Amino acid sequence: MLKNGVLKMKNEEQIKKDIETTFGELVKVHIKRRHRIKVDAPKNMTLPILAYLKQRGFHQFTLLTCVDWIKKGMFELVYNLYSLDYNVHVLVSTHINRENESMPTAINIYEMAFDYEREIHEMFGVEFEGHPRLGEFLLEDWKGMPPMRKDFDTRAYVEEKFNVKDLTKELFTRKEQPYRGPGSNG
Amino acid sequence: MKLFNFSQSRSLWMMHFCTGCGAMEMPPTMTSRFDMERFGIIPMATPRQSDLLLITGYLTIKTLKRVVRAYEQMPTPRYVLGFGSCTINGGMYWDSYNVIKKLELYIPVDIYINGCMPRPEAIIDAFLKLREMIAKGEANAWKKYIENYEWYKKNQSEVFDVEKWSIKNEK
Amino acid sequence: MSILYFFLYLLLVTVIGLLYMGVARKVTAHIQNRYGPPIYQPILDVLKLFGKRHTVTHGVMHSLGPVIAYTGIASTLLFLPLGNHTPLLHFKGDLFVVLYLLVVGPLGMALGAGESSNPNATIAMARALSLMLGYEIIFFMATLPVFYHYHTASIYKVIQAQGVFPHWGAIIFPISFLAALFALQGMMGEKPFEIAIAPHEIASGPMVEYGGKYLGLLQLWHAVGIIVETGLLVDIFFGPQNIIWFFIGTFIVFYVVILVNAVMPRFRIEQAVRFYWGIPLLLAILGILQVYIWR
Amino acid sequence: MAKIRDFDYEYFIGPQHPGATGNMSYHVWAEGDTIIKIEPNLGYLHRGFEKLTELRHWIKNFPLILRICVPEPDINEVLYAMAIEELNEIDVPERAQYIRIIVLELARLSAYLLYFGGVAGTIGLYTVPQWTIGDRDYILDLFEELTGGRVYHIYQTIGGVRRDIPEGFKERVLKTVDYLEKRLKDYDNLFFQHPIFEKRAKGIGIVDKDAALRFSVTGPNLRAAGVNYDVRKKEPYLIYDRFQFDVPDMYKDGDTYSRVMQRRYEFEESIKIIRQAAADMPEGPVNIKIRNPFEYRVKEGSVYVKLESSKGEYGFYVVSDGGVKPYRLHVRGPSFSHGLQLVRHIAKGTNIADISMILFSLDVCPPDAER
Repeated sequence: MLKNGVLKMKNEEQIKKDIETTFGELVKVHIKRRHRIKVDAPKNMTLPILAYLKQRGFHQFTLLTCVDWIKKGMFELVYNLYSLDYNVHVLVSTHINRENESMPTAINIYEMAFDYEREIHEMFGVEFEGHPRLGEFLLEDWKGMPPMRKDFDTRAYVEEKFNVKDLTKELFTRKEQPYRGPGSNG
Repeated sequence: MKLFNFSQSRSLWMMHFCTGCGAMEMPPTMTSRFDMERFGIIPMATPRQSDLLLITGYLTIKTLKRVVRAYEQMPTPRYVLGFGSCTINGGMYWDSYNVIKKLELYIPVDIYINGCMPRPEAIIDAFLKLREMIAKGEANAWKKYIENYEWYKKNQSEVFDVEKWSIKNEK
Repeated sequence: MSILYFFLYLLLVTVIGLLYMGVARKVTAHIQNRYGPPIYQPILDVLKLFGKRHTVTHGVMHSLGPVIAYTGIASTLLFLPLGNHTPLLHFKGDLFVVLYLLVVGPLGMALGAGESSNPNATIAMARALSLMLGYEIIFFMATLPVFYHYHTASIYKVIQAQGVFPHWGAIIFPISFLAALFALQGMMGEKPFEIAIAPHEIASGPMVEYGGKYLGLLQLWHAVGIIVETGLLVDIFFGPQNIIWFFIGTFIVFYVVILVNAVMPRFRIEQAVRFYWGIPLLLAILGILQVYIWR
Repeated sequence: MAKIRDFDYEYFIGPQHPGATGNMSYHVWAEGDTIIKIEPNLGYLHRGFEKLTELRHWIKNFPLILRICVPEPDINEVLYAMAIEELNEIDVPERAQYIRIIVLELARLSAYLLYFGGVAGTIGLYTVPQWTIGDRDYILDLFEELTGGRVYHIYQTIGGVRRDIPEGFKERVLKTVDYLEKRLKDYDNLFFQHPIFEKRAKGIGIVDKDAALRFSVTGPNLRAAGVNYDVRKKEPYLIYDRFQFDVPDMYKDGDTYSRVMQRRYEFEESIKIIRQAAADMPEGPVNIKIRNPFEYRVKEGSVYVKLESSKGEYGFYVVSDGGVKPYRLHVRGPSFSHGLQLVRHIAKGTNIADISMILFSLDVCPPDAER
């Protein structure tokens, strides 16, 4: 992937320098490889960085994703922005507490964040302050823990909800009951 | 009666409802290579006009609500074809929190095709089998639904709120 | 006796209309590189639909809609000669009755579809009725020269007047005939004027809430409609001297219609109406001018 | 939903509707024939893929991951393999790269054929889907010969492809491609140059350059809006930088017609790539040996990989904690941006008759948005 060498990464270097000079030392910028920059930012500086990058020509809001670091008790929110001019993805990453912490919404900067934030809210239970409609998105009538959290056990949920206990047991205990070939009842 | 069974078996209108990825093999089955229409099977736009409901693959809970409604809107006799492994036991999605596992628990199924996804040949084979069953008067799963209505409703209520999603509550 | 005769007549037309539908499906399938269903497929479809045990209705008008449509089209058969024999009823000016009765079908559908309160059906009926604005005028204007030429407004008289080959309406008034063909495409609801049914937009339109027996009746309406609409054109422009001539004529006209249907996408409604008020209207006016100059 | 204005109709397109692009629904408020508000409703196909991948070993995810996107499943496999290869810094054998290119481009052709059929079907030209989908089967036959499956292939693996191409396969690919190129003329006559199609598609559902940037439009839809951007050119993944192909830029209006025609010309470019890849393919191994796939570990880190699918930019964000299973996998489907916010914007003020064609022309495929 790095075949073209480091010499051609002028854009990346430039953006890194600009972000660092504008936002100071609290923001850490890594060039991961060509076309990819990762920015680790504290929560209160994330939106200013997004606004700054949009002004710099990062028009495309490619992705907003969330990673559940359950051991650290944190959610990592990753805003993935892209500029057609620089041909660079900037992944702005920030950490918030798993419980009782919300994130200000980014829809005033990027309209496209609207549905991504709805999805993250539904799947992880992250609150986005100021979002007009954080309701049902993909799931309907969902009760209980948001499913994408690491402590949600989908197999236990399935066993309880769908009345298929025999089936899941069969799959879980396959090691003890080796397959004896066609025709056998084992 | 016999004449009706015969004409019913030769003219199956299926509902145009792609519930899952199995719907991907429907276009080849419908179109010039496999040409489903030569058996009198054509897609229809609304449940009122159709006889055959294809559950093409996995059903999420959200789709199941719509499927049950569409199924109840279809005029009897109506037939259900379970399509792919996902309708039999969940298939690839056996541990997914949003996909139902056994279709039989929620609506009666006349015939299943296994495989993920079934080939067009398998689909046509199933259609021919269903046609035979109808002509003999054996495809009576729709009667099961009427007779065991309570049982199906009970199963449905385990995965979603039946009251909220019944047709009666619409306006 | 004549009532029995009429029912036989209706049965014949219905069955042949259904076979025409089967031919249409077969021909379309061949154009699409397919084998297609057997020709008798629509008959099986209708038998099946009438055998359906349980259908839902949305009120009296919803049930009456298909009945009105079917009786409307069936009663046109009273005036429409299949070839050169006397129809059950004929008088001076029965053309106007036929043109009027042709509107009864869509109106019946409109009443029925409106009752279902399904937005798809409502949109579809609005489209169907505004499309009628397009083709009805053209069709009337296109047939006018023929009737003017033969000094009668009775279909039966026109057929008798046309007689043998060179005196056909289509030969004398080719421009009007062309305009009538355009109008026929819309009258039959085939593409590019299929906007009222348009499954991809409004889920088969007016039929959206009809199932079972009602849909079966609508299929019969369509089947008789094929014969009546193509037959009207054949009667006026080809003057068929016997029943075989009549059916060959209708078949050829119908064949042309389905060939066009197979390779055309559908117009949007305002495009369709605008299309009708363009070239076909011009042709119809030219046809009238021709008869004026002829005199 | 609050009443926004006095409207005539409030109705649904989908989930059971021929005009919906797969199993999704749109809630439409219309005044007469004009749409004043549209609200997409997703979730009919949500299977929780991202959760399921976290429960399976890296290698076991291959059969699962490709089921995300049905019309073009291979991109999922390739992307997933690319993500692992990037994290573990694996060099993929040359021959495997060429095979991947051929598979990807064949999948693109098949997706485009489906697309042409879909768009033609929405305006009632039912002969085109019958032809294109029939022709698509020739590509599926090739896939069947190569992998054993018509639609789902499970052909990619970590560091290459599962097995070498069979004997004479290249010739059959070229033969099929020649046939498709010839057929394109027929499609031109029947569909692309059809006056009624032009009349209906021109000026409908315009996504201009500003809107395209604002709504993160990618892929052919972006190129039809006049931005000449292709991931294959700008950030060449695999070995796309070795092939000569153009990115068509004749169409700049961003309307439905441009979007369809853009794909029609890209179809020819894909054929070019396949021909070159088949001609240049070197000999050699097609995969690397992995000792125990169930103990296969991926180095800690996160990566965003993307490629150009037939619908737009398709991306995977993969996080590994150094274990035997993925820690997090987020799929960025192009339909997520095309089918939701963009439709809310461009469908306003269009005719009900056109909405289905606009949706199909954007190539909205709900499974990759819902996963």
